[in-house]
Amino acid sequence: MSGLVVEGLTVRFGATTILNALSLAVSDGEFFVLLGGSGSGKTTLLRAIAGFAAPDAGRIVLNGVDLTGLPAHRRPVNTIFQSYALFPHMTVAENIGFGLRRKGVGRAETAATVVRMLALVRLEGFGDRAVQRLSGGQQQRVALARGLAANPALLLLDEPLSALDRGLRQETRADLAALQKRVGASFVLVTHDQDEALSLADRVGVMRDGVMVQVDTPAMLYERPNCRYVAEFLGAANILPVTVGADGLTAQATGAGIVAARAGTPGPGLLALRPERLRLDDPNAPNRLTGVLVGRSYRGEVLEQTVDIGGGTILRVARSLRDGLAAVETPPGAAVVVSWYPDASILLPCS
Amino acid sequence: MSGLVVEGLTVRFGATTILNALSLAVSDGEFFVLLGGSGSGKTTLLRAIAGFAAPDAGRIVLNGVDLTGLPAHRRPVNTIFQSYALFPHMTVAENIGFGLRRKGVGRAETAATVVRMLALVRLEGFGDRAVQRLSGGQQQRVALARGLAANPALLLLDEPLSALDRGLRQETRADLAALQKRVGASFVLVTHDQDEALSLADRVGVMRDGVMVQVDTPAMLYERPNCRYVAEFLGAANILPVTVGADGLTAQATGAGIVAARAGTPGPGLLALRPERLRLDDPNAPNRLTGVLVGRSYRGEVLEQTVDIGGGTILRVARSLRDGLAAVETPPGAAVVVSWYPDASILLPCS
Amino acid sequence: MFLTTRFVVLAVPALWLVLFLGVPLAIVGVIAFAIPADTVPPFQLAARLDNLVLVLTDPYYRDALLGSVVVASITTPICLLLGYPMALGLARAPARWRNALLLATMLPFWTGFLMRINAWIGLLRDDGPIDAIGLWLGLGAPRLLYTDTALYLGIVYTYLPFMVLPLFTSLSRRDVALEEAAADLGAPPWSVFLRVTVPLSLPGIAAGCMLVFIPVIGEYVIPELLGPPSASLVGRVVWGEFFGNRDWPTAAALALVVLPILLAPLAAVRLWRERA
Amino acid sequence: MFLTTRFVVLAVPALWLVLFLGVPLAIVGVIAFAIPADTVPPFQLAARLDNLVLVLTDPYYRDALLGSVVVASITTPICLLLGYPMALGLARAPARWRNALLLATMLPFWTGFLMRINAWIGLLRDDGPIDAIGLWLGLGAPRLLYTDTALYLGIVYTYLPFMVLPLFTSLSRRDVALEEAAADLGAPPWSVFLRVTVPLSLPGIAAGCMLVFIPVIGEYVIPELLGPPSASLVGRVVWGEFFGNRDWPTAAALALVVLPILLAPLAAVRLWRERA
Repeated sequence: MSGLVVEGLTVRFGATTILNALSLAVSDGEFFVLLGGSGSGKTTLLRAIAGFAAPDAGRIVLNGVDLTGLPAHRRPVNTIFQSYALFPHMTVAENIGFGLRRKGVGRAETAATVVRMLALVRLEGFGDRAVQRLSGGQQQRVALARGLAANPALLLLDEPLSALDRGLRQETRADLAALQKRVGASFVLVTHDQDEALSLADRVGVMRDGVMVQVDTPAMLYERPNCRYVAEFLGAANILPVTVGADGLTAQATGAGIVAARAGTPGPGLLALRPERLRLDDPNAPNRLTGVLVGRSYRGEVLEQTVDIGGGTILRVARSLRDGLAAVETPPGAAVVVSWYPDASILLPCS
Repeated sequence: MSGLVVEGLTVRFGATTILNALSLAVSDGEFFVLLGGSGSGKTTLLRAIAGFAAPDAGRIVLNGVDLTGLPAHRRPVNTIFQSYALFPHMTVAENIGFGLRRKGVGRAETAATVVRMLALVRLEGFGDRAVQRLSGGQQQRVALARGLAANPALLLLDEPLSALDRGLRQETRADLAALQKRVGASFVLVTHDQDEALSLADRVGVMRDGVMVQVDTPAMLYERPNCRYVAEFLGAANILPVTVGADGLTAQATGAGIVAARAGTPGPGLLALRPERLRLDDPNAPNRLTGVLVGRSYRGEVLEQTVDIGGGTILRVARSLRDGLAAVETPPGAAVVVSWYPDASILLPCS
Repeated sequence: MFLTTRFVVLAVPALWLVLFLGVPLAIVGVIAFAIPADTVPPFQLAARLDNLVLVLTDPYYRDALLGSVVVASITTPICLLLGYPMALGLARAPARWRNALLLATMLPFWTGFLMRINAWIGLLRDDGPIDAIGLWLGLGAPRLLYTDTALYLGIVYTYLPFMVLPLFTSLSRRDVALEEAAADLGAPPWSVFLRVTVPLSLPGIAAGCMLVFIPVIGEYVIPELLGPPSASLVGRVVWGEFFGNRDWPTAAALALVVLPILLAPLAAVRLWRERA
Repeated sequence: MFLTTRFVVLAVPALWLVLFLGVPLAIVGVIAFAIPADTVPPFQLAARLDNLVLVLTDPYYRDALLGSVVVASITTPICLLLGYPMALGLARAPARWRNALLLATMLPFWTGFLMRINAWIGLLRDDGPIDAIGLWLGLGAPRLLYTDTALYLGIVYTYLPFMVLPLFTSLSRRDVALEEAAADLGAPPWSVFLRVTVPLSLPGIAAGCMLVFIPVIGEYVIPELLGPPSASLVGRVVWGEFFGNRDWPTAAALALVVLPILLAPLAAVRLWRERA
């Protein structure tokens, strides 16, 4: 089978189970993102694939070859470390050529490949520079060039953008996506940043406590999370306890009927509502809850307003400021109607 | 004069000028945020006010009292450190009471104040805990309680939320704003996070290279930045070189006429356009540029599309996904018209 | 590879400990129960307690043990009082100078121990420079050589670096923000020092005190060269029994009795750390 | 408060340096140009170069200088080869054990220097344990005491900790991610060691080599107690001139000549660091 297959991978450190019988398949040429909070085991999974964490059970297979027992230096997999881990006692070219030389590639061929890799990451002519003299963004690109130089079947990236400034991070994100399509290798990238995961990935795997919670495309994960954890981890979510009946949903706090685009299993459930899909001004939306405007938080492109709908429930409603702040007229304390369309109702199982 | 007044403050470390004749006034009870990148001098300004950085010139006056020559322990100013700097060899109560005891307040009165402060930060009953046993969020609240215990006229906060997780950070942000209104002290908070600055501040001061670039309310800063630096530091901005004529603006790249709500001084200038104020679907907006859709980046609540309008210029257009991703129909490669209303045209001086 | 690394990690220091600590200790333990004899080596293996009983009951040995504990208990706090400001001064130096300053501080202690002790003999000897200064000041010649004062001077001078080094390590790792926080909350400099700097350097203080106390208990060269002939300290007595009287079993028994004295402070510190 | 702190920061080590390095150096400098005399102290102040010329031209002194350099140049790399795996083992130990292991490693070196040298004498002496083992193995008695082998053994044994300590400091600060990156790029363990671990610990290697080389140049006790009587090393000669012949000016001149030999490697390392 082509691509990466992880089967029932378990990793323990002492008494703690870091990865718990985790399985995963990444296709050839796919950009796969592992998303999770600290302690979710995402970095350990990456290290197990690279050969730096020994699994207690399970297998790691790449393009049909079982890697599980191989030491790190024998795996056709390269890693971009979070700190980049560039060798400070070598030049840029020596760093990029390090892996090729160790694999027995000759000097001339290595030099030619280094030139090609430098062009790939737009660092032409930087070969003789000392690594420490480079900016953070340049170091990141050298790390990419070094990781890709030996043409690995799989590139592992451990939070490769986290050390960059916000502005540079967004720019580099676009470059990274383009680079992946160009070289055609599978990328597995670890991050805790949901924006990064949504904008980069072909598919995202959300991890929690050593278990894969949901694997899906960015849009499916955001619009159809399969549990409360995913709904709240990716973006903001208002959570309302509801009762699913034969004829539809009922909000437990207010008894109001709610229409959803998709049916759920009868019984208690949770309704997740994305703040940007709630409106304060739409008379046509079928789902309606009355409340009082209690607060606002300005974020420049978005104004987040909070509405108390009674029963101790506060809803967050996000309004894109596409016409500027002056276009928002509702004063705090005003009575408002929060409304939304059926396809914005996300029904989740309880807890 | 009531409040904090900083006049012509200059701080040098060796040959480097960190703060360059900086002046600033913060009113009594105001929540003021200092926003800037690393190296902008914002933390040094905070440390100079607290008494940890000796100014080479200038004055710091608080409620009419000149603090400039006073050592840190004599200033009626308290600081929340970025690392919290809680004393690890003391309990929560001893940490909170430390300042009061040093100021000669008796044991009984200190204990009573500590109980009051614990209630203020919702940590009732945590007084006897060891500081290291607390979670990050709890430590942050102990630091706040300790800083506020002696009832300072001015509280300085050095990136107080940066050590917290994203979810906790947003929650704590709301708590912090509410706390400030309750205690009524002036807060001066340093951050590099624009969202934090916009949502917390009564006013924001944007710093760069030791100089105050613009001081204004969040909405004014975002919608009427006074220079390119502020426009790009707060939120995303498309920048177009324009020529300001007697009868209006002309885009230098395409020659198209552009309408702005406010007039500028004739000559060359820069036009800043916020991505969320550009539309691809509005036939009524008077400013129109034709282009080709070249890319898209999904962020869950927002879809960012990039449009090539020719002359090497790529515009970023952000569309709020209030109806979900399915509502967006324009395919990549399509010819589109980017349009916007005159009040979305932000005219800036060159460079 | 994982097994190998772990094995090496444990094997290297373990071997080392066995070779340089375990083996000598075991030898001392065996000899302490042997019978002195005029053979080579000068003992016959046995399992009698006589040597230990003698060492614990004879006033000569008891006084030597007590004398060593007294000297160590006096010199350790003196070293602490002198070493703390030195270590703090070093730790507060700018980072790029710190190592150079540390090297410079330790350099004089580094070589020629006997040479330096001889310099002290030269300074302290009757009618030497110190006596001359005393006379010149009209205070009379203090005649310090071969007195307890000279003994204490020599020991403090020799063991000061053992105090400074761990204190410096501890103080240079201290979080300056904590001291700033204390000042920010209204604590004047002396209060910051007493309430924050000192309590947080307690591990360094404990390490430094042990590093001085333990070797001073066993010290025998300085008392010999600088101290009064009457000062019977345990290191000197062990040395004398071993090389002078060739009574190895008594020397070994004394060494064995000293061991708990050396381990007591180590155990106390460990207990105190675990409680905190 | 800022002025005070800065002042203290500079004053404490400066005073220290002047007191314990500057003053002795100045005294040595002055005496090196004086005339030997039968007075107390045994010299008359002067400004003659005779002592320096003698020390640099007389084969007795020249050979002593050369001999010391040879001994230091041989023992330093031996210490490096033995100390590196020890330091690496310590540095790779889990963080919570590391300090305890370091203490345990250094403990044997800590006290009773002369006692330990005497133990070596006991081990190496004619018909001692080592000779007995040699005979038992049928190799003949090596009779090592008072040979060059014993001299090198004693020096390596004594100075090993000076090598281990800076190597350990350097290696325990190393970035493990760099070694992982090298393995990730296909370097087998030995290649990781040679191409990443060793090059990045060069500052520690340099510091350790200096910390061994410099004091070994001045060493005089070990050659005296373990080495052959013929080994005329510079430390021993200085000691002999100073205490034996009471020829202070010649001793001081020798010490002054040794100084550039000690400073040369320091300067070389500094130069090399600045280029990098």
